[in-house]
Amino acid sequence: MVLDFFHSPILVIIIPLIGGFITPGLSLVASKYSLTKYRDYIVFGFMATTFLLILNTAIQGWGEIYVYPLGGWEPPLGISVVLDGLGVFISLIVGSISLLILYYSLDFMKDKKRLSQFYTLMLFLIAGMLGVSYTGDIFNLYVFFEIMSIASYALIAFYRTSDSIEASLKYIIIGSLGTGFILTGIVILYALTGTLNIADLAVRMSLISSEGFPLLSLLALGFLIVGFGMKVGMIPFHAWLPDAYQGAPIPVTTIMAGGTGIIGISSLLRIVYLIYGNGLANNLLLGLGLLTMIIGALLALRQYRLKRLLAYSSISQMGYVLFGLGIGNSLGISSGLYHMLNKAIFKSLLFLLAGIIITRLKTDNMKELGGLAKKMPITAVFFAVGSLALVGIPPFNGFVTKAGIFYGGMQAGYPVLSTIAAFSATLTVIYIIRAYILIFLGEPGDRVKNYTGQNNYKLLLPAFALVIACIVFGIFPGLGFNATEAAQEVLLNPELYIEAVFP
Amino acid sequence: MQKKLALLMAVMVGLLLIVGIYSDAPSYGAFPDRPLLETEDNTLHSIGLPILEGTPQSPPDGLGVPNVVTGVLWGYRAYDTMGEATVLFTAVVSVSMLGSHAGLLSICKIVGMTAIVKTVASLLTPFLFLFGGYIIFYGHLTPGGGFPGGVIIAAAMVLLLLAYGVRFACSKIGFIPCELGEEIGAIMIVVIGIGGFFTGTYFLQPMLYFGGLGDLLSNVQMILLNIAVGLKVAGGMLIIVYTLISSFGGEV
Amino acid sequence: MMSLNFPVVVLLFTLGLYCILGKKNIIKIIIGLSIMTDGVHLLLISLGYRSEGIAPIVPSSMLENFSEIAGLAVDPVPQALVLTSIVINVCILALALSLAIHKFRQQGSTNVQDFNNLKN
Amino acid sequence: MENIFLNILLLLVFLFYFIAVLVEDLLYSIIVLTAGSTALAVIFYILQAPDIALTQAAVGTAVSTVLLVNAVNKTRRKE
Repeated sequence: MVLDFFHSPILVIIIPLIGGFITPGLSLVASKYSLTKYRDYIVFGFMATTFLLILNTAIQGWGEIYVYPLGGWEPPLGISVVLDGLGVFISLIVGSISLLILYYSLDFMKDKKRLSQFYTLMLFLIAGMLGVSYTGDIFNLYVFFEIMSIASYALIAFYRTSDSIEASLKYIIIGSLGTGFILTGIVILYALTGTLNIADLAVRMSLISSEGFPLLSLLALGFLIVGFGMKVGMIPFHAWLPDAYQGAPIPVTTIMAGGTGIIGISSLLRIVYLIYGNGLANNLLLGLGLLTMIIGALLALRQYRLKRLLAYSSISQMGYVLFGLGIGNSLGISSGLYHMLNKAIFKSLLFLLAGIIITRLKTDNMKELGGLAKKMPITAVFFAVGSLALVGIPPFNGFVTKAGIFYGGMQAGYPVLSTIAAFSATLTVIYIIRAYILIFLGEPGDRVKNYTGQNNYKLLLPAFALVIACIVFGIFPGLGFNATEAAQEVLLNPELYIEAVFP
Repeated sequence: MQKKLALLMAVMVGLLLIVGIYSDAPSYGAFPDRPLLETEDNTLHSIGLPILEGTPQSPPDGLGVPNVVTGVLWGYRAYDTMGEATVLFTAVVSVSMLGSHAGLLSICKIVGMTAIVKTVASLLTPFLFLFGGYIIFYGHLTPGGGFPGGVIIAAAMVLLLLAYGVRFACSKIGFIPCELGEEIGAIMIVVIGIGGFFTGTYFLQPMLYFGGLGDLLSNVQMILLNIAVGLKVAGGMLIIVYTLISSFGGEV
Repeated sequence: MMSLNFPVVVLLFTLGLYCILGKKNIIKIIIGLSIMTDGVHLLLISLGYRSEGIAPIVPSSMLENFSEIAGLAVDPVPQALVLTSIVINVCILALALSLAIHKFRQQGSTNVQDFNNLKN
Repeated sequence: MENIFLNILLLLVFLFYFIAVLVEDLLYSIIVLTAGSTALAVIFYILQAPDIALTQAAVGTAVSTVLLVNAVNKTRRKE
């Protein structure tokens, strides 16, 4: 069944929004007649519809750039939804991860209180992410970014324990400072060019910068990089990220690791490459990426809390993505984009498994765990697959992209930096093997000895899907490179984007 | 130490900003011109200029409303405004998630103010309601619109709340009407947007236009959208205020 | 006479940034956020100003020849942007304050340096 | 003439906000902040943005103040 393509880009954003709007009322009715189970299924149905629409849009609009002017106002005046390769790629990642996580939380969250707010905010978070990835207007990007951010601030505090409130408070301060910086950058861009459409900005910025970029435009770039850097947890601004990941419920942690971080980087990417062109910010991204990957890995080495370790590892993997994108040649960019996909897959897998371990054993302190491999064999195997993918061992998916980033760096003439990046991969090996030994091998702790429990296959199903994805993308790396081709083309040739918006 | 470092960083950012603004930004008061964009064969201006020209024209060239800001909000950038309404909805849901309101209202102390304040507040409130309603309905003709109108209505209730205490205010307009108003407003915006699929071509396309620049009923869609966002904002702001005051064992 | 818009904008931005980075009281930090965004709003409105301009609303005396408004009025786009941004900031303010109250009730402190439970 | 008035208001806004940051008592700080907010609304009106002036007046003086005072009430008054 193929739906009419014409409206589907906007429906992708509208449907989760409608879902979010009606969920509070729906759950009021549902709790009156004690039918809350069906409320959860309806929410999942909204997400499934959204996912189908994303697939439909991706299949039909593959390789093209599709412009949907909202309200019928032509691009420079009104807001338009622009579906380019990058947007489609990001929305596919975000959509599939969100679908799996909502399925996971149907079972994971079922005994919790305040579920109506949880699902409402979850749908808004997803709508915000999709809105950011599809938009063609820079202020609209800010608005949807805020929807996403506010939903995630609240979701982190969902348990209302001291830890999660603290994490949320830290995130709301740093995140609001970041979005304030993004807003300032956007305002400065409007001051310089008098427009908000991304394609129009690119045209006008190329006119302005014909004799070198003026100081104010560089300042705007600085504000935007710092702002988005605060939101994705680049190294000097990373303080909130481990806390937030530790304090949040597992589905939220997973969606933040697999979704919002990617959205932050892709928005930064779109702005840097489309508006400022390839080459201006590359060295900055390269440096920040290198710093992020090494310091993230070093900090991960001394963690004993599983969620915190995975959070630092997430920062470190973000560094690889930034490094690959900063290289600036086609191999580097496509490997960086592909690494985003891979990071989303294996990080989500590891977090989902961490969630299973934490709910069963009621702790995520690795000193108290140990010898879990006998008690939870399936989880152990899946975790091994995730760890191997994270490290980059050939049959799994991390290898291709790390190698691609390394060779891309060599090609572009950064042999020293690439070697340092490869060295930091060994740090990854150390911390993940240490974690695996502490959790699954060795002497079982008291909690593990006393543990008796059954596997919950409903929780393992999404993890299984992600394991399959790890193996498939590892054995057929061409799949991923095909998917990133359109995105990489748009980033390297902004003319394509501009021509599509202004025919 | 931390304060000095913070001051240093803030001052550095400020210095960069002021140097940048004075060297490259258009000077104060020179609106349509963008100095950096003016070359021999280019006369690019801010997009505000074509919007100013277009908005008072009747559809499909413009929106047919005299208030250009409302025109931008509900015409050219209606999608942004929908996003803004969603931000408010998200915040309301978040705040009510953090403080559970339902059971706590009963333990709030009834603390009012003096009789003078009560009298003034009860006299002022109806006028504020009327003013808010006027601002919502005439939002496309005169300054204002759904958002300021909604906030003014919420502020009127806040005045009542401050004078008589939160339980009195809740007995006048409680949580349920606020939540209903919010939901109805939000869904109305989306439904009007989807209506654009059928009457026009695109989402949020203007429709329901009956001519006559400056007439109250010229652009009915805009009135509906203003009412929707007014309901939503009034309801949402009241829920936020009620929840923050009544939960966490509070008193006002 | 020179107009002080841009210097005051930068001063407000600096003040807000200093307040966020340097102060330790959580409510002061939240106040700093609102000061910083107020500065950005003032910058936006100042950018759209036209000397001797009128508000971007067609006055009733000009309804017949409304096309003249384009030569007279100030920029409407920044005003719409500021309206959106004000709402967003109120939302962040409300959420941040409710989190701060919650944290105070759990820990009895409004100093951000005491908020360090989440270390290993 | 209008320009001088505008400049005085701008300086006033900065002064109010500066005091709001400096003062140790949070309740005073919020009251001064509200005064600055009101002055900012007047500035918006002078800069020909009546819509923003209305919104800033309603939000800055009513809603944010109530929220902030409520928060201070429930936490600590001194910084």
